[in-house]
Amino acid sequence: MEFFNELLVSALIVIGASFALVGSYGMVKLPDLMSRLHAPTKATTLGVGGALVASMVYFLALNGTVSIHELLISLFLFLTAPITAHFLAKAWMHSQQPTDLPRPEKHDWSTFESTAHGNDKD
Amino acid sequence: MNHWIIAPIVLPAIMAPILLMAARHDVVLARIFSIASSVALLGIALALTTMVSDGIIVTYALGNWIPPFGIVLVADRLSVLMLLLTAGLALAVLLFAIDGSDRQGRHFHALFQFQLMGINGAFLTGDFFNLFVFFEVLLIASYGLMVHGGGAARTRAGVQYVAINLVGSTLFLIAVGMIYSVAGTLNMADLAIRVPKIAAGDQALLQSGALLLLLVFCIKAALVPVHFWLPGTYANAPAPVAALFAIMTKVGAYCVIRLYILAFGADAGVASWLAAPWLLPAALVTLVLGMTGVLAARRLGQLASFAVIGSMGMLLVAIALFTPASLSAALYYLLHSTLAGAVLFLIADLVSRRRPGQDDAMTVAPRFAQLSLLAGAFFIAAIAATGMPPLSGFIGKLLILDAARDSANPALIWSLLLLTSLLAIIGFGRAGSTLFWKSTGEPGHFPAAPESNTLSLVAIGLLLAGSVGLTLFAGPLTAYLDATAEQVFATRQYIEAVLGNTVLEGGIL
Amino acid sequence: MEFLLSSAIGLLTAAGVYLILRARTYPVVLGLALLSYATNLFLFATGRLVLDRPPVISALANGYTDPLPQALVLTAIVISFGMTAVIVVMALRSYLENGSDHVDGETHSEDRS
Amino acid sequence: MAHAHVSGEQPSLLRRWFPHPLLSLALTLIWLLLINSFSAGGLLVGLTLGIAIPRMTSGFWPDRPNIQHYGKAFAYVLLVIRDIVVANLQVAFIILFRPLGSLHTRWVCVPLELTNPEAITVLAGTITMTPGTVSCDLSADGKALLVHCLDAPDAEATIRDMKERYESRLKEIFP
Amino acid sequence: MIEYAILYAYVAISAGLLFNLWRLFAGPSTVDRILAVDTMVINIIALIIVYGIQMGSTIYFEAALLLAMFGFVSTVAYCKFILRGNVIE
Amino acid sequence: MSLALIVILPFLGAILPALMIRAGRNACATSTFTVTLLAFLLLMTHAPAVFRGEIVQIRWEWVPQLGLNVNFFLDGLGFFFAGLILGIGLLIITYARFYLAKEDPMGSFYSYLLLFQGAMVGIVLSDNILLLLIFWELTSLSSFLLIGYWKHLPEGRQGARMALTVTGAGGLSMIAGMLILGNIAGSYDLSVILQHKEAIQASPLYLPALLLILGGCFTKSAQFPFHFWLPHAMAAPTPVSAYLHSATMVKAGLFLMARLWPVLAGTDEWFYLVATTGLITMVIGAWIALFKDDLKGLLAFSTVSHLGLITFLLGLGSPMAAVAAVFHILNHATFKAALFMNAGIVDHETGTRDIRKLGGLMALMPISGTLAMIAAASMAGVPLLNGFLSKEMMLEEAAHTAWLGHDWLIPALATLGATFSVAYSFRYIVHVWFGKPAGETPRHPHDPPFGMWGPPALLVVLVVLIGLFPAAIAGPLVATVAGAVIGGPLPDYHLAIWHGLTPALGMSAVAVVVGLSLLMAYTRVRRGWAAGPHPEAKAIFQGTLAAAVRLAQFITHGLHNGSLQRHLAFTVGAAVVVGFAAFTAATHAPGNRELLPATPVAVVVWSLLVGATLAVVFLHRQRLTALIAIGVVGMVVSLTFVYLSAPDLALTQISVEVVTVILILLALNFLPKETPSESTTGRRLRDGIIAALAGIGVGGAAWAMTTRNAETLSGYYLEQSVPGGGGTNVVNVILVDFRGFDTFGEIIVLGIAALVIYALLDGATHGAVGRKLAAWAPDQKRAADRHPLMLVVATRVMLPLALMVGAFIFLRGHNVPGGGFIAGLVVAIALIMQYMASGYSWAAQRMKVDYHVLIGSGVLIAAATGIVSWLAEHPFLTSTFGHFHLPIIGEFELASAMAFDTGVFLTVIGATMMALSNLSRIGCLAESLPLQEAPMEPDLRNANEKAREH
Ligand code: NA
Ligand code: NA
Repeated sequence: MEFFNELLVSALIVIGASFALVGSYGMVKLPDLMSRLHAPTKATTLGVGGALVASMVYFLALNGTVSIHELLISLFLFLTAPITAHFLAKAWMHSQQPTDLPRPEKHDWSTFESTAHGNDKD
Repeated sequence: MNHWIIAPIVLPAIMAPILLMAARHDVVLARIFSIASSVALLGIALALTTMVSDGIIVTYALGNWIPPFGIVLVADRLSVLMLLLTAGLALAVLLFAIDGSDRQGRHFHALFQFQLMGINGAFLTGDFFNLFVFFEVLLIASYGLMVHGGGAARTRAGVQYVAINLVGSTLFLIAVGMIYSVAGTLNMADLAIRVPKIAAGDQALLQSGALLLLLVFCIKAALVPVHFWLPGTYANAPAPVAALFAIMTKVGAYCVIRLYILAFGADAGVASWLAAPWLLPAALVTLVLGMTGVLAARRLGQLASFAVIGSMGMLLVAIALFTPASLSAALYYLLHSTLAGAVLFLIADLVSRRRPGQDDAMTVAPRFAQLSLLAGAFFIAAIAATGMPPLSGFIGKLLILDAARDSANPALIWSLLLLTSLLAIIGFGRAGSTLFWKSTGEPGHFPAAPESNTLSLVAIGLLLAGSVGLTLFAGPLTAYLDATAEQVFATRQYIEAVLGNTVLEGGIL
Repeated sequence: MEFLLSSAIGLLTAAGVYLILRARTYPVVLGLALLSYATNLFLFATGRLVLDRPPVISALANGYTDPLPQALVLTAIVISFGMTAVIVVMALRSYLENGSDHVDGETHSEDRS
Repeated sequence: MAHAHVSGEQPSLLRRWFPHPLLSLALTLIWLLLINSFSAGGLLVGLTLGIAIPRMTSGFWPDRPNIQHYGKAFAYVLLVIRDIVVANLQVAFIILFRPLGSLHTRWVCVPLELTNPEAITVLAGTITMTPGTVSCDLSADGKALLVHCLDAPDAEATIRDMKERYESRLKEIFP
Repeated sequence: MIEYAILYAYVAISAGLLFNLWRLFAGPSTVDRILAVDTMVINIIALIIVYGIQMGSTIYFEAALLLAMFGFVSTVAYCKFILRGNVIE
Repeated sequence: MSLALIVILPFLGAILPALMIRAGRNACATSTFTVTLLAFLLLMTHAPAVFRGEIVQIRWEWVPQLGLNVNFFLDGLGFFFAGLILGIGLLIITYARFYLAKEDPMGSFYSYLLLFQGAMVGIVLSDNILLLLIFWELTSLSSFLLIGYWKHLPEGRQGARMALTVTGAGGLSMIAGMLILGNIAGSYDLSVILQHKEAIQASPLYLPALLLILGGCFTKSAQFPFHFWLPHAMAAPTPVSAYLHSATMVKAGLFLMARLWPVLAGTDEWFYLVATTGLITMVIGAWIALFKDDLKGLLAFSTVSHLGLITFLLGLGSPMAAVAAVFHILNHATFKAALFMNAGIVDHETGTRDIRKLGGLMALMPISGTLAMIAAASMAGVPLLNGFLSKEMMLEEAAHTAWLGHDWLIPALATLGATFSVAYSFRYIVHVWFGKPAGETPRHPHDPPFGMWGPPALLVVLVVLIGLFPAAIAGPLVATVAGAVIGGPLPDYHLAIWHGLTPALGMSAVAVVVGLSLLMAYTRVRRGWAAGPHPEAKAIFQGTLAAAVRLAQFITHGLHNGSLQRHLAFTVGAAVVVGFAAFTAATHAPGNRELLPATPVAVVVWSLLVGATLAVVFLHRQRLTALIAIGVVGMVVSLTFVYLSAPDLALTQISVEVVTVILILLALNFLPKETPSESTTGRRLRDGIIAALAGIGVGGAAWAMTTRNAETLSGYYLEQSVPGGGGTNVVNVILVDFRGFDTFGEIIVLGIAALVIYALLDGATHGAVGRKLAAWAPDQKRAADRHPLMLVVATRVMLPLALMVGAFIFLRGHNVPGGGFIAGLVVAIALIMQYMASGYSWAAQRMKVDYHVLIGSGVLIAAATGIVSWLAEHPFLTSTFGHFHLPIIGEFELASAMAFDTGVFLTVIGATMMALSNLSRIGCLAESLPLQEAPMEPDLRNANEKAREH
């Protein structure tokens, strides 16, 4: 049982760390920002996820209690990672003004067209 | 348990939030609270003065934790004297401020109370990290007061003031770290008994830490070459704030007195009188540069600023001699120069307000309202500031000259002291002659004084009266200051008061 | 480890000092921020470097690091946070008032010292 | 802190104290897990916070949606976790072994049927967390989602996949 | 066995951090740099968790928790700055 | 008592004229006169005692530690001078009443005059040389006011400042001299000092003391080369000139030399310094006087010359010469004061004082002319007048004095001086009163009212009477005074007109003959004089002063150029110098602590820090990038804290980072986004060197301390934390308990920071800045959506979670990492996220809390926690805690430190929110952004509702 626990924890740690590495490597390897955006937001999410699960299992085995902190961390990461990616993409779109974007039917993308009431100064 | 000692800290610390919450929108109420608090502070300071006047040192262990583990407040003659000076100055300055300048921005009174809290804390604490905290309290409040009312020049000077002081704070922490790393304590009295026992191999860290800390205090005390912040700050700060700042430089001086006699004084072994060889030359240069600035000044505010620098040089010369007599003289001069410096800024402000467009520039301009009155006030203030008889500046100067007699290089000190006095006399003469005499011949009139300023004049009068008082009661005062200086030099008494009388024999550690 | 930390403190100090000597308020603010990292680490280091012995009393612990410097650093962090906030806003106000973020408030200038 | 942002008729006492009973329950649970122990005292504190925090923050979430089918929601979560694991493997493979030139990197525009902001957010989040896709922007009318695909040889298939796999499920969960 | 896994994790995450650092320097756009820092935060969270496992202590987890919460806030703030100049409007 | 009253009366009385002027000019003058008269009469009551040779004394302690006491004594010398001062004062007061014009402010004139009078009396009656110094300087100050009385005239102001500068400088020199003298004698009391002649003259400090004291005397008494200020002081109203510059102030120097004569005189040093100076002054003063066309200029230089004469006599050091000096002081006072008043009359009547414009006035103003003739003749040394007598005595002394072995030198020079003296004195008579009228004078002259000519007449009567009956009239006085000066037995002398055919008579005769010939050949002599160089003292003085001011300005403004870069360079440079110097000066041994190994992870993390730091430095011009890089530094620092057993610090650092970043970004919105490149390479190099040294210093210190062991107080905290503080997290217990007072200060700092920020930003919303702000245009393009939907939704979900975490961190802080500060930041950031997502206005509407109140109550709660301890007779912030057991809930702990931490918590939230929300308010004001009702873009709620409506 103990060996199984150790094995599981080790495997999870190794998997998590590997994904972390791959994510960061992708960030170096991929050619443009939008492609690079895929690497870390996914790989690192699982990377941390792996480590967190490893930690939960480890402390469950060690203390016999479920550690909630890890779950909370995962919760926050899952909540925030898409928003982060979304904002990075928007910031990139705004600063690069790409011309090859597909256009939705009636309106442009929110980054370029406002639906808010009132006008900004610029 | 005597809680009066902490009252000078707690009272303004409570008054400020009350001002924030209750009197934020009602300036009259705020003024009443603020004045009431300052009067109470003065009362408390007087009560404390009588408490310590028989030579006992009263300590206050915060949180009931025995020193050196908890923070301790120490009220001795010296710290209480500083409290008294602060309270008196604050009251006069506040009177001046409530004549209108407190309304030029937000939160003047709350910041003012916090400022007093910080200053009082710095004077009372017996722990040098707690001293850092109070430095920060008084500094950050001073940042707010400094830019009170805003304006291009003032905010610009404000940025500089803040930047310099942040560097100072950084240095403070580094110095504290170095000292703690080898002494292992934060309590000043405890430090004093540990310093002589510190291993030879650790002395470099200890001494460079201690001297960097000295540099920090010297920044506050505007000693050359770390005085550069002062002219711009004082000349651009609102007048009552600049006047209050007269005590801030003294905080630096106080810390030098306290720490470098207690912990790095006679009993410090190889680190004995660590500060002296650095302090004295710097103080002499400061004196010369300050008074040169007085001669060079183009505005009255500038003149006052450089007079403050010069007076700090003079003060630190006396401190740097590190004898009871010189310390007594220094304390007298400290009291004097605080009042004299403060009143100059207030007068400069009244002049400036009456000469729209010219302000306090030393230019010839038509007569302005209350010229003779202000000329008279300036004349008296100038007599005090230049150290001409019969006011306190002269007695202070005599005391310092007298104390310098037995120093290593009396001829140099004497000649610099006297020559710089001449520079000051010429500078003040020039300023007064241009602003108050020349202008009477100029055709035209400035509009009458913009607002009632009875309280401002009362404030100026009070400060000048303070200088007169220092003169008249110079006898009993110097006797008291002699006793104060003796007490500061009797470091065993301080250590025993803080740590109990067993430590000197056996030691806690 | 001690060397890594000391050299890091030294580098942060040097970088901070270099930046506070620039002519615009913004680099000065950044420099002050770097300096405060340096001092916080420095003050922290007065407790010496200790691994996995946090000063939290526990039956399982096999020792504790010096808690006092940590408390001091905490105070220092908070204070430098407040100070940074003030100088940032003051720099902003000065910029709005003077129309320039030169530390001496000048609209165009070279070195002046 | 914030006061309840109440409009319309006076709500019932229960409704006022428990504007979001599920949230209160969830928070209490989280509290118990945070303190890593179960005790009456802990429960009391957790309940207090669980009641107080939603009340204090209700102003910041004026139109909190009601999830209709908790079972479907749970199933959706499991599905997404499974997809995330797969996605990570795929992307890892792409990063490590695929030559860059062979990738079909493209933008796609996913038309939306969802109108609930929370639902759209969940969908966009899901898309970002799953294989090689990142939700980049919403159209100004909220009717389309801009998605960047790392490797999508067939754009239409990708769009169809997203809509069927996630959007249709979300339509059921969020009314 | 766990020790080796942890050692591997350290090496892998460290390598990841170095890649992030490279991206921080190389840019080319500011958004790339933000992305680099954001990824760094994630890697550091992983590092802290692995460290916690190694030390057998949960005392460090709140640090990871706060990093997870606030790394996001910084990133959004940077992006919002690029998008709107005004972070809070 | 009455002795002190003589001094005090004029000071007290000085306020009278200022008050009485409202009752009219006569009342004003009368009050001044009365005060002076009173003092004079008081003095006279002591006359019998003084003439009996008694010394009247009064002693009060003032600053005994310093030896500065209010000691007065009255002997012959003091009596003589005090009588002179008060007596001539009475005449001057009378004269001035008529002299001053209607538009002159008479009140202040008399006030200043009385101040001066008091100071003078103080000098001559002081028995304490420090007290004397005070009065000495007071005469400088009050004469400054009197000379500058006509403040609209540049000559008045310049003259006043010149006098102040010269006599002030002399005063300073004298301070030093007196302090040395007192030190040698062991007392500052004159009566003691005068007993120590041997000790003083034997002291190695005798010469410095002498030089310094003479510096004071010579400047005050206008001795060469300090004589130049006196003529310019003549810009004062004539009564002032007559009083100060003939009778009193200029005699102060002489008085002091006479006063200290018993202990200082009689040495070679004294002789060569004093006698030589006096002789030169006598000759040069007389020579210049001869060519002065201004009546008062002539009299001024004449005064210089006569002061030289007296100085010369005192310098001779012989008792006989001292007697002569005393006698001449008396004589000079009488004729010179009369002449000054006379000159004033001429000026008053004719409107000019220029001798070239005057002439033949005798016919028009016979009384004044007669008085002038007699007084001037006395000045020339014409027999039967008092001036003759003392001059004879001087010449007699000169006749047998050798200078460095040359026995002809002094007699020759003395005769020369006397010759010039005759010449200018007769010029005063001949060129003004006789000859043909020189032309039109501005006014038509006639004799003035009695009030104006009466006082000089009185003096002229004295001139004649003393001249005729010296022994009877002046004899006792001179004897008494000379006795006081000499401080021993008087020499054998006779005050008489005829002493037989003495060398002095011959010299006198030569002087009269040559002097008159000089006057006859005046035009030619004058031409010769005009051809020579005439250094204009005023120009030189003012030029020197201006140069000094320029130099001072060059130094001051060059050094203090307002450059922050310079200030900081000096500050850091000083720290580097002090740090290194102190370190190398003391002993240092390398540490022997066992070091921690540097793990590869640590090296990588270290390289992150190095990389990020370098990025900040090298990319600092791209401001956003630099900020991002700083974020990395902060992260690494947090990680370092985690790694090195400081979880609390890590939590704090992480939270603080976020807030700081947001804050800086909010400010950066308005600031330029890039820093221009404006430093020269040299500058960068200099800064680089300073920076490198600072870095090496701090890093080196860190290395030195981390590599050594030390004993600290920490054991106590670890032991006491649980039993004494009730918490297992020692750092937190230190923060809220052991050193809670630090924390109290710390939250106040934070609160103040928020107030300062509020005040700064509030001030930016109105006035000129407010207008600038309103006209502000963004410098970068804007994305279209302000509140992206996904962010809004995510932050709404996160808010309750984050608050939960905040509560958790707060409650657990006493026992595990956490606490009020971190919790406060967590809550604040959670709230700020709402601001970021949904906008300032929308979020602010939902945050009805006034942050002022939050800060205020936080500080008050913390303070109250401290004060509550007072009730239990414990010091401020004494904590208490207990374990309680309640049914159902079970065992729990309550600590008062928690209440304190609540104060911390509230203050932190309040301060952070106040700072951030006010910054964002500014942004909204600048962009005039409208409030969005349901901020979320795209706004699906609205769209959905609209769709439902249709
Ligand atoms: Na960050
Ligand atoms: Na306690």
